Amino acid sequence: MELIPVYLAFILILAIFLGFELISKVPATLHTPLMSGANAISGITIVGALLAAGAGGPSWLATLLGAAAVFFATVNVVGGYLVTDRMLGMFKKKPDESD
Amino acid sequence: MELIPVYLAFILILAIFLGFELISKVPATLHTPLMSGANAISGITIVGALLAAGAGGPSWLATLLGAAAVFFATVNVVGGYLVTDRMLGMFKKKPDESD
Amino acid sequence: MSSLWVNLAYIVAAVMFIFGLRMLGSPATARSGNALSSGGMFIAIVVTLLSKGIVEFHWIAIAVAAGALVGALASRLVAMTSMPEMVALFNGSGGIASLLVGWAALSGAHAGIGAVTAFTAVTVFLSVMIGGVTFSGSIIAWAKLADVMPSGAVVFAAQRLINGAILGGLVVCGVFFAHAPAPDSYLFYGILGLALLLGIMAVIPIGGADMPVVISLLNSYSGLAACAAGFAINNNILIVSGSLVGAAGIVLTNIMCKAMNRSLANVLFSGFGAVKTAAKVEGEVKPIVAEDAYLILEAASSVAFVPGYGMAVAQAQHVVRELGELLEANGCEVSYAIHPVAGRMPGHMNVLLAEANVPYDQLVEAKDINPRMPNVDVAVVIGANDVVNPAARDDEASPIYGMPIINVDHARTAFVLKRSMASGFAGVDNPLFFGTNTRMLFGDAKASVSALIAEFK
Amino acid sequence: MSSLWVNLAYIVAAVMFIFGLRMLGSPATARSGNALSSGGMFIAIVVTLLSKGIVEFHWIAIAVAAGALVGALASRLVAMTSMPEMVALFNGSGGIASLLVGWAALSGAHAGIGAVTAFTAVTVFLSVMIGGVTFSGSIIAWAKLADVMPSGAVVFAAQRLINGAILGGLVVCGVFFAHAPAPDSYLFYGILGLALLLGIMAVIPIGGADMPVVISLLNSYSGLAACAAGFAINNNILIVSGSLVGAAGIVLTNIMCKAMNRSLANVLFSGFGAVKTAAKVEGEVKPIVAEDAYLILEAASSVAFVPGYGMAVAQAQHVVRELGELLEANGCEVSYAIHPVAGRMPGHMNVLLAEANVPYDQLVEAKDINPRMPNVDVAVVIGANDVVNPAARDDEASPIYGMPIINVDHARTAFVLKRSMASGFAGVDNPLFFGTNTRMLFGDAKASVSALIAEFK
Ligand SMILES: NC(=O)c1ccc[n+]([C@@H]2O[C@H](COP(=O)([O-])OP(=O)(O)OC[C@H]3O[C@@H](n4cnc5c(N)ncnc54)[C@H](OP(=O)(O)O)[C@@H]3O)[C@@H](O)[C@H]2O)c1
Ligand SMILES: NC(=O)c1ccc[n+]([C@@H]2O[C@H](COP(=O)([O-])OP(=O)(O)OC[C@H]3O[C@@H](n4cnc5c(N)ncnc54)[C@H](OP(=O)(O)O)[C@@H]3O)[C@@H](O)[C@H]2O)c1
Repeated sequence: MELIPVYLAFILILAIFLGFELISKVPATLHTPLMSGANAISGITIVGALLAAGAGGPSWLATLLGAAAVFFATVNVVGGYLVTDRMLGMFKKKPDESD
Repeated sequence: MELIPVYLAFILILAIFLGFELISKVPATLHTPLMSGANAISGITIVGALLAAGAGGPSWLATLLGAAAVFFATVNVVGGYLVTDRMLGMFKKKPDESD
Repeated sequence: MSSLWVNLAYIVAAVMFIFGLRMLGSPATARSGNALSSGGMFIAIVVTLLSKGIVEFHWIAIAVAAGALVGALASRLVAMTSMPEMVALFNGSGGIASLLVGWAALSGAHAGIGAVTAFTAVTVFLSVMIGGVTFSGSIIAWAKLADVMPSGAVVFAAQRLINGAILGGLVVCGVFFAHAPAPDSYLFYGILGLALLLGIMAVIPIGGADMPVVISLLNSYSGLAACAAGFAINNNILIVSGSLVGAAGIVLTNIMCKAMNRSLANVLFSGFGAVKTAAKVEGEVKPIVAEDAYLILEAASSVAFVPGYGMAVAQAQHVVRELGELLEANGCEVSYAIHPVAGRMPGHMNVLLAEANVPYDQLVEAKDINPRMPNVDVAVVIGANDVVNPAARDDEASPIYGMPIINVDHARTAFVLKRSMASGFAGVDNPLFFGTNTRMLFGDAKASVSALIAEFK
Repeated sequence: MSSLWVNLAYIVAAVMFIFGLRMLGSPATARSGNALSSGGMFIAIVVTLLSKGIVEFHWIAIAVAAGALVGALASRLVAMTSMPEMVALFNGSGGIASLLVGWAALSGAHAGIGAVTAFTAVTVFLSVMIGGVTFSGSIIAWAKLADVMPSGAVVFAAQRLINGAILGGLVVCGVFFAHAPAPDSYLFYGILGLALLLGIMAVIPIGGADMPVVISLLNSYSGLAACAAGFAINNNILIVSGSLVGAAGIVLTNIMCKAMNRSLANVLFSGFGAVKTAAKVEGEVKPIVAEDAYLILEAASSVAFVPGYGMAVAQAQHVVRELGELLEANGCEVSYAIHPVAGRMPGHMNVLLAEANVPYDQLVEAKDINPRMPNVDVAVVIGANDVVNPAARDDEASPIYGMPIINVDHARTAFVLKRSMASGFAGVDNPLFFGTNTRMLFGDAKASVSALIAEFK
């Protein structure tokens, strides 16, 4: 049990390195959608928010805070992915001469 | 406790992805040293070997097997790093005109 | 679902995020990458809802429905030119969500177990602090970008001293809090308040045009906040995704700073743009009218458009594309030279031109177009200023000296479309406007380009 | 040391491996990267020794001393041309070490707890199986490379059937073993034996020149074996490093297969090189002697050396560098065109030329030299064959059709230095030798180059 934070730390470090490698490859063209796409991923706090809001524990405050967190995280997730998709939908290759 | 394999699996997956990203960036020039350098890292089994050899548990077989594993892993580690170093020591930029 | 299965599903979600980010690396796969990443998010949400931890769905349903509605509407209605503001706001929601999760974890743990461990306390502290700074900082960034508050840098005496004191106060509160964690303690409210204050104070001294850097950095923080929340509730997927986002934000921040040739410290602390430098350029300005500009363009065999922030302001991207097509039909070779920090966000111009259906293989990066510039007949600068300022290349005394630029002054002729002789974001004069090959086409960019199109027809 | 500290130190070691691999990405930092990575290994070993788990140092000391001695001697004494063999052997030691760790974990757990869990049994099975295949496969690869056994592909009827049966037997044994794991069961010995057998059987049908692909794949397996061992003993650092190595091996394998335009399945199962194809090329061969070759080289203003496996065999790298320098002193522009699969290992030529002190910025990749080839006065092919075979480009019927080559037939003149008209590894005839611009300089590469040098002096 005492070791769980260590496992988490390992995961943290590996993910950070992986993030660096992945992002440094993205070309400048895509930096705005990348920014909003990454922002949407940061909405993953919704998982924590759901767990807090749905725990149904003795603390009504926790439930309330959790529900508020769910609301904000959902805005971030839904808005972030949709806006990124909208931007990316505009990126097109030169259409074929045929059309 | 039941979750420890899950943490390990997370670590595994992240490390694999990270490995892919890191290695695909290495230029062809360095592929031979890369191969032997990676090979040296695979000698990390020495850690497992040490734990097996030094446990001093009730099984003399485990100790013996562990000691043999330590021997082979050490060959891999020491030989791998030294040979990689030797190769890399030969890579030189064009020397300045001054010498 | 048992927590083993939940966690295995989290691994799948994490892999989908990773592949999604990878696929964002090329315009051809980026959209499916984003879809994949949203699929990962969907999986993560669904398995969390199915997990044993969740017994009450009442509040969740309401909150999710409301949040999804707000998010969807906002993302549909926003104009492409207001992307930076939108991202700032989304970022702020992410920040406050982390703050609330930390807070909820604290009161939940307190009510449930009675005593909160020091480890939980530290992670709660981190997620509240980082979440709070991200939230209030993003709100200020949004306000500056949307001109709700003056977009200039607000600098005053002892500013850094005060910010240092706030940060110090936060740390002190954090240490005491870790020793006696309780959700209703004054210490906790102190942390909450100080974190929000720090976010505000840290962003007001930064000029409006540096906001993209700030947003990207805050985005990185919101990832770190998610990480901290993940440690607080022992959750892998929060940690993995949070670190991916954290790293992404830092890489982007770094890229922007490099493209402006400034250090991150300079962006964050210098109050750049607050003080105008005195260096004035003298010379003769040669204006041109649309009719004459048309004659030159009509005869040109290669034209490079250089868009900047003014194109976004004027919303001129559609007419620019139209003009580009007319020129191509006229047998002219057309390219779009994109500077990495043109506009107010990294890749801002790319998004606008993509919106206007300019194929992305016609866009050229600064370092690729510069060697070809001497062979370009006409470089048409559309509302760009700092990114084409030769002083950045030639004048060591200039505050933007060292920033790589697009060398439009090396083209045979340069047209500059802007409304006045006003300077750009950096507040420095632009010798380009006085160059012998330069012609100024004054007026709103959209109006000027439309006038050129009218000539062609 | 408590296991918390040990694990934190493992994180440090993992970070050092990661940075080390990153730094291997550029020749300028590669050597320090390797040193960093070895530092990580050192830390991992030391903290393991200090951990509570280790109480007996007797055997460890002996084994480490012996292993270090063998490893150090081997690495100092091996000739650069025998690198592939060396790597194969080291790889084999890594494999058998994993096998032994799995075995030891099994008997240790058995003796300690009495009953072994199914999870441990599965991971033990994996580490023994993968370790065994890696070990015996590497030994065969070494034997083929070192010509201890015939290097050709050994193909016989029902080969795949037999290999499939062995693999099936392994899986069956594994399943039963997981249900009743015990170190002294026949099942375990069965697994051991079958794994070793599988390694042998899988590698004998592969031709000698495909060994680098095999070694790289086995290297990847040795990483996976370390991973499996890590799961068996719950150890993070084994898992992280094992996966890094596993990924590295697969990436390299993939790069080699692409450079040969063959699929991995084709390399592993086709017995390539065992059957010579009949396609014969007819034509006139124009030999040349060193004196005449000297006159042409003396007049050339640009020369490209194209080394291949023959340069390694002849150990001609030093004289080649000397000739290059003489040409440069003569005012000629000299470059070295390196094909990715020239020689018998990826990057083989780079290592040899580096040994001979050729600066790495003079080395040019195939795709960069090809467009310049028509302006090259003389292309000097030194013991290369397949990698300069125009049939790969032009003749759809050729077994190597589609493999990218260096277009020496596009150079103004091509000299081919080899001992005979024999074909290269792929066993196909080379139309280059009959080209109108081609001159054959027969003889051992080292002798021929030395003769040219003698002319220059
Ligand atoms: N993109 C990023 O990620 C980023 C991040 C941080 C900082 N920045 C900074 O932002 C600046 C970007 O440079 P830039 O060249 O794109 O923009 P800029 O230097 O800010 O100049 C924009 C120009 O557009 C003109 N303009 C404004 N509205 C217009 C309209 N409706 N029609 C025509 N012209 C109009 C303005 O002149 P008039 O008022 O005379 O019309 C102004 O000179 C750089 O200094 C960069 O360092 C960018
Ligand atoms: N590099 C890798 O990673 C890798 C991996 C897998 C497979 N392969 C395969 O290996 C082959 C490599 O091509 P390659 O062009 O480098 O070599 P090659 O096609 O094997 O040809 C080598 C040539 O060198 C000549 N040679 C041998 N000893 C010599 C000596 N002492 N002096 C002068 N010449 C000598 C031989 O001709 P004589 O006998 O007439 O002298 C032979 O034709 C390719 O088919 C590739 O697919 C490479």
